[in-house]
Amino acid sequence: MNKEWKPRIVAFFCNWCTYTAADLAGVSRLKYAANIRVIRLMCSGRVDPQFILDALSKGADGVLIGGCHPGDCHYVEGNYKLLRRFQMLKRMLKDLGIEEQRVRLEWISAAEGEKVKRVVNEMVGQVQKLGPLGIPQKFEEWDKEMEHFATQVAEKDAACACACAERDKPALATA
Amino acid sequence: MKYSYFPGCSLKGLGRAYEESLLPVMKHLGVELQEIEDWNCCGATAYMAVDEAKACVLAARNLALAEQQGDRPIMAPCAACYLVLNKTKHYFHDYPAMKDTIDRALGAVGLRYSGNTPVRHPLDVLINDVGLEAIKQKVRKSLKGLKIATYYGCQLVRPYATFDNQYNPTTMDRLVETLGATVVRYPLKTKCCGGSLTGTVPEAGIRLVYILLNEARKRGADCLATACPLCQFNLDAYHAQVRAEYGPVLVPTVYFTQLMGLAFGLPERDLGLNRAAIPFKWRPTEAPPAKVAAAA
Amino acid sequence: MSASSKPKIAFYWCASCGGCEETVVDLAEDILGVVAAVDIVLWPVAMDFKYKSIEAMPDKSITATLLNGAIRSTEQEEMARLLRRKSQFLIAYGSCAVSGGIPGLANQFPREQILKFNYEDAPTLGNGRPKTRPQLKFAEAGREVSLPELHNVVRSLDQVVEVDYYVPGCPPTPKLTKAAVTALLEGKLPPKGSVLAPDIALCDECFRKKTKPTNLSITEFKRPHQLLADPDLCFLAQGVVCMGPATRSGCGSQCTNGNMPCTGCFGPTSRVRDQGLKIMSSVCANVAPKEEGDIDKVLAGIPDPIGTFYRYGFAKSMLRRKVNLQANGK
Amino acid sequence: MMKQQANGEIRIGFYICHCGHNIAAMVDCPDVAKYVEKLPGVALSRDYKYMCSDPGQELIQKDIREFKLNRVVVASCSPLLHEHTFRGATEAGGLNPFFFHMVNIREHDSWVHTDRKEATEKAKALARAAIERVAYHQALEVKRVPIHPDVLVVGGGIAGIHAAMTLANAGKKVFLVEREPSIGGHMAKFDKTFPTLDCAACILTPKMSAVGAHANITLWSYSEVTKVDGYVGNFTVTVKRKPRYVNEDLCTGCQECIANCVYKEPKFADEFNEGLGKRKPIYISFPQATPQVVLIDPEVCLNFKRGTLTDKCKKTCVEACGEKKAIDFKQMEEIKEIKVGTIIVATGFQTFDAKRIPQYGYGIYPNVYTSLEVERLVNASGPTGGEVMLRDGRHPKAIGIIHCVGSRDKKTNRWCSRVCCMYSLKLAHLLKEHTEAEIFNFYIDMRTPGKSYEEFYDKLLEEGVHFIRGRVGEVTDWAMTPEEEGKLVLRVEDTLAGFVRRIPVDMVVLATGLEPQADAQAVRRMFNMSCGSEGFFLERHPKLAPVNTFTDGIYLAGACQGPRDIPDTVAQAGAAAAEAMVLIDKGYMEQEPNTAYVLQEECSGCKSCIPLCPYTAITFDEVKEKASINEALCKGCGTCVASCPSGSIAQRLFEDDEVFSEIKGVLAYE
Repeated sequence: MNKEWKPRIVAFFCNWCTYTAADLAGVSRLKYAANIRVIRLMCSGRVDPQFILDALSKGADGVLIGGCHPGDCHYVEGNYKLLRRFQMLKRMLKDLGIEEQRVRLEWISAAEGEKVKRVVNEMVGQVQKLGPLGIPQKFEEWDKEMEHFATQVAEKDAACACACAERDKPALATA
Repeated sequence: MKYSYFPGCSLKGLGRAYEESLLPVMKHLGVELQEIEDWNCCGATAYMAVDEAKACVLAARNLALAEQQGDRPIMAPCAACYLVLNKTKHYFHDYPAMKDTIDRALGAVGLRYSGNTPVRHPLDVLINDVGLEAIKQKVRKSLKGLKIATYYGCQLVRPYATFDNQYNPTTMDRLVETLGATVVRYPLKTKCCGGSLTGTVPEAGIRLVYILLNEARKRGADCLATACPLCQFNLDAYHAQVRAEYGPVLVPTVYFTQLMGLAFGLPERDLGLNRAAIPFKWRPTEAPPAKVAAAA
Repeated sequence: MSASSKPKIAFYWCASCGGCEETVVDLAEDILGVVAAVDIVLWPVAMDFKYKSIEAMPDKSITATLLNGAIRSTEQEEMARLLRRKSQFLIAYGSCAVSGGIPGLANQFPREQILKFNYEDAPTLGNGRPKTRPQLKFAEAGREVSLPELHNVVRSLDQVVEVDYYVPGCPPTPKLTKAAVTALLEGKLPPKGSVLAPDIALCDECFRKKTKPTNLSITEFKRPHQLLADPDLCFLAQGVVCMGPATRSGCGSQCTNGNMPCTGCFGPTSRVRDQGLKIMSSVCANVAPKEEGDIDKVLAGIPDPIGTFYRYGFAKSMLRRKVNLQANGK
Repeated sequence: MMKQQANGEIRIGFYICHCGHNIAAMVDCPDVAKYVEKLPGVALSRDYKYMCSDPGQELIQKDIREFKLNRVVVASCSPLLHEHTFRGATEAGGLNPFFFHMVNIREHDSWVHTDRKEATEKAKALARAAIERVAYHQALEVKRVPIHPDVLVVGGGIAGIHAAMTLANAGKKVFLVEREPSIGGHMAKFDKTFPTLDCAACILTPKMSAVGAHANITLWSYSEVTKVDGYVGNFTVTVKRKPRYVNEDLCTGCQECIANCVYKEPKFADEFNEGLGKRKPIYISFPQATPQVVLIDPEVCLNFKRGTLTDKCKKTCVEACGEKKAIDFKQMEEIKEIKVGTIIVATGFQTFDAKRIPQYGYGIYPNVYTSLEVERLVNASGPTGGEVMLRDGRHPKAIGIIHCVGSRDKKTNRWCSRVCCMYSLKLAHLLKEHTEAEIFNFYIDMRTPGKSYEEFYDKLLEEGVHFIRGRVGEVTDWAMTPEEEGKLVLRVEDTLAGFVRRIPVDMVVLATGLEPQADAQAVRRMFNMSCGSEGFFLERHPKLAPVNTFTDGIYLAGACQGPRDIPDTVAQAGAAAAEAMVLIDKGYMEQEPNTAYVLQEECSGCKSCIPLCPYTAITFDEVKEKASINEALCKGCGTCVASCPSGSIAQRLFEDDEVFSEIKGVLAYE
């Protein structure tokens, strides 16, 4: 891990409460860590668990989800639907060896610009402590065990001058 | 109900009457007090002013000992102890630097303070844990006819109003009313008793004492009830000086626990009433009104 | 075997249970048609062939290889690469080759732990006899024999070499297999990379579909052994996790017909990137409670989410493996 | 992927806005533009001072034509602010407006970060995400929702009254729902109004009766909204009409019944007079009450026993009513359901409960009053007929007015209630006028912004009212000198003189602040609005959308949105009415085309999505055996999309591909 490393946090904010709260934080000129990248969705109910793990597998060190407080969802109950998924996802992440603090769900109302600041800073702090998650790098490391044959084959191919080198390269990414 | 009991220096010295009345009353109510072993100075008064950190460490040691000796809330009857212990608890949470100091100091003697154990005042315990109903049940000799000015002093509700209103505390009022007494409206409930000024700058201190006593008298109080040893001392010990300065105002000052003892019909000699300079002569009628009603 | 003009077909198995081989046999008399139509140049489970003779074949000289099983050892990897080179079409055959399958669940554990358990700690190991592990190399009288080494990571075929087509299922049905082979022989193949099964979820062909309520709200989960399942009622309506809604059809819904819930062996549709997460998202959103504590109580009815939602797809899931495992077996 | 290819060659135009210094000061805009230029699909990349300005928008249009752009990305402020602006520009340039995507690098970046390098990196990452995303954008049609022409106004204070009148005069049908027996709200209780000192009744009551009489206004007083369903243009509202035990249509307001009640004398605390006066069990809140209909308080009426009918009373009121037969002891609560297209929430405020500050002695000393009580006390139609007589019967010689009671105070309410300084001046003037007493104002700061407000302050100074700058510590009857005996003593640090003073007075007036109604949270939920941290309803934008809420078709008027005086309230009420009319007269509202849709071929009909939709927009097509979404009902939350186990539901503007590409984008930048 290089000293320059800074956590990257991908955030999914609901349009009505948390995204607006983040706007409010801006209008109020509150200052918080720059490591967060907000993606706007209409409702936290739109947060597909695939989004969260996709972000992690593409190099995010943490994921923050922001929705309206229970009972306040602009779409009545979207946040409850998310909460139910999230409770199970937390267990799965544990089984998958990912620290709890890396994925966080917060209810932040349109008025809580302060909370956006607090939560983001807290989370960046926690993830900074945990260090990089670096899943893409892990994929590469894991696949090193195939280099041996990969190179052998490459040599063979070079020998038989057949244009198969390209296709025989191990497929790294998960589809 | 079990509590770690932190008496502090006053209750073993000048304020002995407080302890003498507190213990039997609590026992009578089934409240178990386990005196903290090897407790030390709470860190109050001058020390706080001289070196806050050291004062907090002193207090923290008591807190740590209490935790070590059993997972019970702490009862601190002396207003000063109550405040310093609470203050230390707050500082421990609010100021990381202070927490480090405390951790290091305690660590050196193999102690640890979690920062969780609550610090409670007897009034808090009586109102919120024991409950006025239970207390009412224990009243044998109603204090009917006794007019009381309840005096809380400065430290019970300031700066941390944990169990009562900061500007107009009422726990003691409700308590003595439960005993049958009447509370006179006393706007000086939380004014200064003179504190250590009575000793250092008498002309200021004595005046404050006079104001408190005189206002109580004007409002027809038979006595002042207090929950702090220093208040009790100031209001009880300086009548001579007050007389010299402003003329006599002979209002006795008692601990609320002594009033409870009387109402519960506990033996007087156990209530330390004899220790006051200005004796509290009023006594409840023998026959409890309840019995009369029953007879009729 | 005389060199003939017939298309050459190879069957090979890697980390698999052999069930896929069974399906080929299950083609029953149809297999004769196949045998008649092709030259089988490799089928270790049925006939004797030599590695050398495959290696000797010119590249791309095998029309198609149906490879089943996950890639989990050096030997399997080597064979996969060899067959890739020798075949025009490499077909991932069966859940293990397609998405790692059951062996893929090993990606939850470090290799060391697996070996230790299997060769030392497993209660079924012979009593008394020394619990030894196979050595990778053994030399005697100047001759050295070596054994394939177990990889740290279990992989689907396409995580090792490029794959042309996928035939999912644990095992694939004879019907799908025949369809695939026929399409192959008749050259009527869909675009490269396709999964040769319908791109619509199982419910579409499940007879219980009509019994699924439109107001599903799950208050308790049960595992198949915890109830006498209603033979007609949708499993989710009975609180049993059924992967059907997140799993390709094409199996003829054999499990639900047999009064067992779908466990997802046909994998996700083309529109889903992670089958396990999608079914989880759906099933969990449909639980009744709203308070964290109550939600957890209900979800506790699914004690092993990874094994439940990722039974066949863990190796191909977004994270592929328990991420805090090292690359070095620890 | 497929979709993207289907979109043909992608030619993106990228624009990064300096927003003067707002963005440029913290983000290196040219550098970002340079970075984006090299990204796949980007045909051109510019930085510009003010993208939202006309030249900025024309630039986009020109480029679309010249450079054959088919996608536009603008990195500037929040989409909640200017997305529609740039969509407009994109459309004007000849593209479908939804080929546009916006990047928020102001509220979410330049304004909240302090390290220029990091902020610039972040801007690049966010821009990259948009570039990746926009390639997947589809041409979309905006959905039009018809607007029901009727309007609901909730709350009959001056705000609700003015909004209702404005709309009614414009020919709109209005339902005005008021919780109390009469409309008028707080203003009806006031004596005079600052700074002009014209009497509140004189200017309000004509408006009130006009409301009562207006053909376009259905006035439901003594009623409460209990349920709100639907959405902009098409709300279904349930209103509970509490029983008055008097038939509104039959009662003429002659008040014979009151005169003839078995209670000869008024006996019960009178709400309208803040409990200073008394009323009978059958009463009318105040002389000019609208509607002019009496009501019976079943809690105290002899014919009831604590609310339940007993028929024990002689019912002299019924006799008095005679032929009119207006009194109906059996009257039941009534539930009404109405359809409206827009709603104006004007539920007002409540005054701070002075008991919460015990050191000011309200409730302890009888001669401590709240400002609202004094309004009644000096009011000619008040309980004392305008004679300022203390609770103990005396007339005050000295009066202390304490400002900021429950305002500008960390322990109670932090905000300034805006009206207290001015109404304290007003009360000081009136009290002086009525009593010639010495008047002391205790203030933190005098806040008199507003037309001829400062002048009013000067006037008071000339009138010889005392102003002491300092927050009063306590009000006590503890006398230190004979002069103080029997008086209320205010202890205060005079921060101008620099010492603590004790000022003895006969009467203390607490200028209590304004705070949200006790049930503001419940109301907020019912109308699906947001509240600010202090609990007042939250406007959509503090400057650009001050009367809009985050829910389309619901508007705010008056002090329910924050403390304000009568002129501001009336102005705001007019604005809210205008906003409602914009929709009504347009006849329809354009809605984000972000609805979800089922991929018909792919859906397996597993029904998992159906119970997830709070709007029952998803139904099961028994014939096709597939789910189908009624896009008229869909609000576009996307919950079903995230939950479809076979990925067979998609959401416009938030397609899976679009979100995944954003994720890829924000993480791509090193």
